[in-house]
Amino acid sequence: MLSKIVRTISDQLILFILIYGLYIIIHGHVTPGGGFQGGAVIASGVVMMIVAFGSGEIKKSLRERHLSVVESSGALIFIGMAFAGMGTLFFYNFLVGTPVFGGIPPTGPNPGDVWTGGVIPLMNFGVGLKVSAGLSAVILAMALFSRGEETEE
Amino acid sequence: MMPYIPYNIPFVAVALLMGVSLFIILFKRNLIKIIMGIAIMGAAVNLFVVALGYRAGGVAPIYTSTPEGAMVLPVPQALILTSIVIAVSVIALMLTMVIHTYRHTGDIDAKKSRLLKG
Amino acid sequence: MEFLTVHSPALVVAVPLLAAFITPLISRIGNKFRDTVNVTFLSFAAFLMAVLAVDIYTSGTRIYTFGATVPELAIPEHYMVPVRIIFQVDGISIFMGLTTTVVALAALVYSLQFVKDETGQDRFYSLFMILYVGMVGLEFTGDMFNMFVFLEILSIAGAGLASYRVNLADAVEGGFKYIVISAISALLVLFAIGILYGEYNLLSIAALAHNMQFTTLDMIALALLGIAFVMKLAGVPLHMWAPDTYAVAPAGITPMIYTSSAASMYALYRITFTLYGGHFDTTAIGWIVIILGVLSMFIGVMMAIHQTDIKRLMAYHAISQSGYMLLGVGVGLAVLTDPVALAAYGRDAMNGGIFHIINNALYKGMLFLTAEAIFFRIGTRDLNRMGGLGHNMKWTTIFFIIGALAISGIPPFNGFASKLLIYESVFRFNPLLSVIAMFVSLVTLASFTKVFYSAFTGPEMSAYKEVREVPKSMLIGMGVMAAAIIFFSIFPGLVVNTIVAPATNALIDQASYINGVMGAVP
Amino acid sequence: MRQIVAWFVLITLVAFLITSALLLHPFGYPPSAMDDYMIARSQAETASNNVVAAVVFDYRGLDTLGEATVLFTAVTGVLLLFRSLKKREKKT
Repeated sequence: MLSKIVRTISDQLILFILIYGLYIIIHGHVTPGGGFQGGAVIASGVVMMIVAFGSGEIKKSLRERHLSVVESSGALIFIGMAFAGMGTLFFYNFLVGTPVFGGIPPTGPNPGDVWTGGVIPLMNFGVGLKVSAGLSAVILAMALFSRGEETEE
Repeated sequence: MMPYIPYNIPFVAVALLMGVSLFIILFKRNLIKIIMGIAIMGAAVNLFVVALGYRAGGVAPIYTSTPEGAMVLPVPQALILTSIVIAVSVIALMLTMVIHTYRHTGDIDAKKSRLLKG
Repeated sequence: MEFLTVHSPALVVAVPLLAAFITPLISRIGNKFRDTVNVTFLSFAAFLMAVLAVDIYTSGTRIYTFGATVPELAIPEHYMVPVRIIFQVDGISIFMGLTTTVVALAALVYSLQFVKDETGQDRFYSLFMILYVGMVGLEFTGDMFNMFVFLEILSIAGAGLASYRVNLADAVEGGFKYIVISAISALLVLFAIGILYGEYNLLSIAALAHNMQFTTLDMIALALLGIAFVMKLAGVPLHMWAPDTYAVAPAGITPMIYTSSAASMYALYRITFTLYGGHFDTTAIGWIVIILGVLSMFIGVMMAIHQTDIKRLMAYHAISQSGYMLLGVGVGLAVLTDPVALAAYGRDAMNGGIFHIINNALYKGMLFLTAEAIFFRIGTRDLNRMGGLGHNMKWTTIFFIIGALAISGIPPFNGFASKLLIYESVFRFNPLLSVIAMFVSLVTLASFTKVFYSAFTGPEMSAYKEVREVPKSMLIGMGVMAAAIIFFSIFPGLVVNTIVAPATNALIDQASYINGVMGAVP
Repeated sequence: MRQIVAWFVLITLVAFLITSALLLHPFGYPPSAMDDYMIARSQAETASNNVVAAVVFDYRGLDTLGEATVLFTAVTGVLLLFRSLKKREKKT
C-alpha cells in the first residue's frame, strides 16, 4: 500500500480512467479505438488501484472468480453475435440496415454517428468486457501469487 | 508527395531489431532475458507488418472528420492488433511459468535447470 | 440437417469454442454436469465432422467464406481477389480433422477420471477444448494469417496444459520450453506472412498460390516458414523441446500435443505442396524433407534406446515416427514434377506417409495413455522401478502390447500397413533410405520389448501388490483408440482408398485448390 | 560448438531478413489490391466509418475471434497455473 496522497489521487482518477475506457469502447466503430484498446485502458486503471492500495485490499472487492465469469460473458457476447449471423453465414453482419445500430454512413468523410456499424459496436462491447476482466484477472493473480497467496479454485 | 526513402531503411531497421532479439534469445541464459528477447521480436514483427501498410502521405483509414486523401492500408493495422494481443498473452503465460520456476528452483538461470538439454 | 451440412466447417470450430467459453460459467452447478456438457459438445463436434467428411468425400472441396452472403462467394462480386477469411476444406484437411477428433474424444474420456481428484478442472477442460479448436482451425483454414492465429491458439493452450502439474518443477520447465519454441516459430511465421503480404497484398493461400512468382523474397518466406514448422513438429535438428514437454504433460494432453505436432506437419505440407508447389524445382525441397525425415527417424530412435523414463522414451519414438511421415511425403515431393515416377511410386509413398499420420496418432497416443495409466497408479515414470505390473493391470498390458506391436510395424497391425507402403515405394526411389527405415523399425521393436519386459513381466513386486487396474473411463479412452487401431489393421485397403487417397490427391492437385477460390476470375 | 552454431543461425537469419527488407516494395508505395476494396466498400457493406474496425470485426472477424480466444486461453492458463493445489472437501 502506498502513501495517502497516492491513494486519494488514485481514488479520484479511477473514475476518469473508467469513463475514458468506456468512451473508447463505445466509439470503437467511429473513431480510433475499439474493444481491445478500451479494455486495456480499463485494466490499466485496475492495475493502478492494485499498485496504490495493494492486492490484499483489492481482493476484498474484486475476485478472480468473478472476473473469470465476466470474461466468459464477454466472450459469449462476441461469439453469440457471430452465431446470430448464421441466418446467412457465420460472422455475417446481420444488423446493417436494421433500426439497431444499422444506420449506413454516407460514403466518404463525414462527421460520424454512433448509431452505425451493425454488429461491430456490440462485438466491441463484448470484447471490451472480456479484455478488461481478463487482463485485470492476470495482474491480480500475479500480484496475489507474489505475495504468497494462491488463487482460489 | 513524399520522396522515396532510400534502401527501405524502415524495413532494414526492423530486420536489425529482429537480429537483436535473436541474439538475446540465442545467447542469454536468464529466463527473463529470453522473455524480453521474445517481446522485442514480437515488437519487431509488428513494426514490420505495420510499416508494410504505410502509404506515402496517407491518412488514418477512418472516415470520421478526416481530410481528403489517400489512406494507409487498413489490413496490416488489423493484423497487428491481433498480433499485439497474442504477444501480450504469450508473455503473460511465460512470466507465470518463470515465477513458478523461480519458486521451485530459486533460480531463473537456464544453465542450472534441466532446460535446453536434450 | 441441411443447415448443419452447409455450416459444418464453421460449426466444427465454433461449437467446442462455445463449450470452452461457457465452462467457467457452468462450473458452479457441479462437476458431473460440466463433464457431461463438455463430452456432449465434443461429441456434437465429432458428429459435425463426420457430416462434413461425408459431404466432402461425395461432392469435393468445401469453401466457407466467413461473413459473406453465400459460402462459396470467396471473391466479392466484380472483384478479383479474395477479401474475407476462407475455410477451405479438402481431402487432406478433413483427413487431419478426423484424426484430431478421434484422438480428442479418446483423450477427453480418458481425462474425465484422471483429473477427477485434482484442482483446476474447469480450466483444464476449457483449455482442452481450445486446444482442439486450435488444431481443427489450423487444418481447415485457407488463410495465412488465420493459420498463424490458430497456431498460437494451439501453442498457448498446449503450453498451459503441459504445465498443469505445477507442483512438479519439470512440468513448468516443459511447458516453458514449449511456449518459447512456439512463440519463436509463430513470430517467424508472421514475418514470412508479412513478406508475402507485402509482395502480393494477399493473405488467402489459394490466391497467393495463384499469383506466386517464386522470387527471392518468396524463397526467404519459404525458408522462414519451413524453419518455423519444423521447429513446431519436432523434426530433428530442432527437436529439443519435444521429450521434455511430452514427458511432463498430463495424460490425455500428451496425445493432443503430439497431434498438434502432426497439425504443424500438415501446415508444412500445405505450404510446400499447395502454396509453393508447381513453381519451383521440387526435387531439392523434397530431398531436404527426406533428409530431415531420415535424421528424425534415426536420431530419435537412437536417443530412445537408453532412456529410463518411460514417457521420454516414448517421446523420442514419437520423433522417430514423425520421420517416416516426412520420408514418405518427401519422396512424393521430390518426384512431384515427374509424372511417370509419381504414378509408379510417388503416390504410394505419399499414401504411406499420410496413412502413417493417423496410425501414429492412434497407437502413439494410446502408448502415451498407457504410460500415464502406470504413472497414475504407481506414481513413477522410471522404468527401473517398475516390474510385474502385468499381474494387476491386465487391460493396460493388453493395450500396451497392441500399441507396441503396431508401432514396431509387426504384421498384421496398421503400423505395418503404412510402413510397408513406405518401404516398397521408397525402395524404388532410393534403396538405402528404405533399408534405414527398416533398421529403425527393428530398433523400435527392440526398445519396446525392453519396456514390456521391465514394466509388465516378472514377479509381482511387493511394493505394487495393492496396485489396481485404472478406472473405467481411462480404460474406455484407451479402448476407443485400440478399437480404431484394430479396425485399421483389419481393413487397411479400405482406409487407404476412402480417406488416405483423397488426402494425397488433394496435396498433389494444386490446381483444383486454387480453382476452388480463384475459379470465377478469368 | 554451441556458440558457433548459434552465431551461424543468427547471421543466416539476419542476412535473410535484411535481404528481404531490401527486396520489398519501396517503403510507402505498397501494392493494395485487397486493401483498396475495404477502403472503398467498408462504409457501404459494414456501415462503419472506422475501416480498421470494419476489417477487425467484419472482413477478418474470425481472426478476432481467434485473438479473443488466445487472450481467454492465456488468462485461463495463468489462473490454472496459479491455482491452489489444496483440494476442496465439499462438492463432489
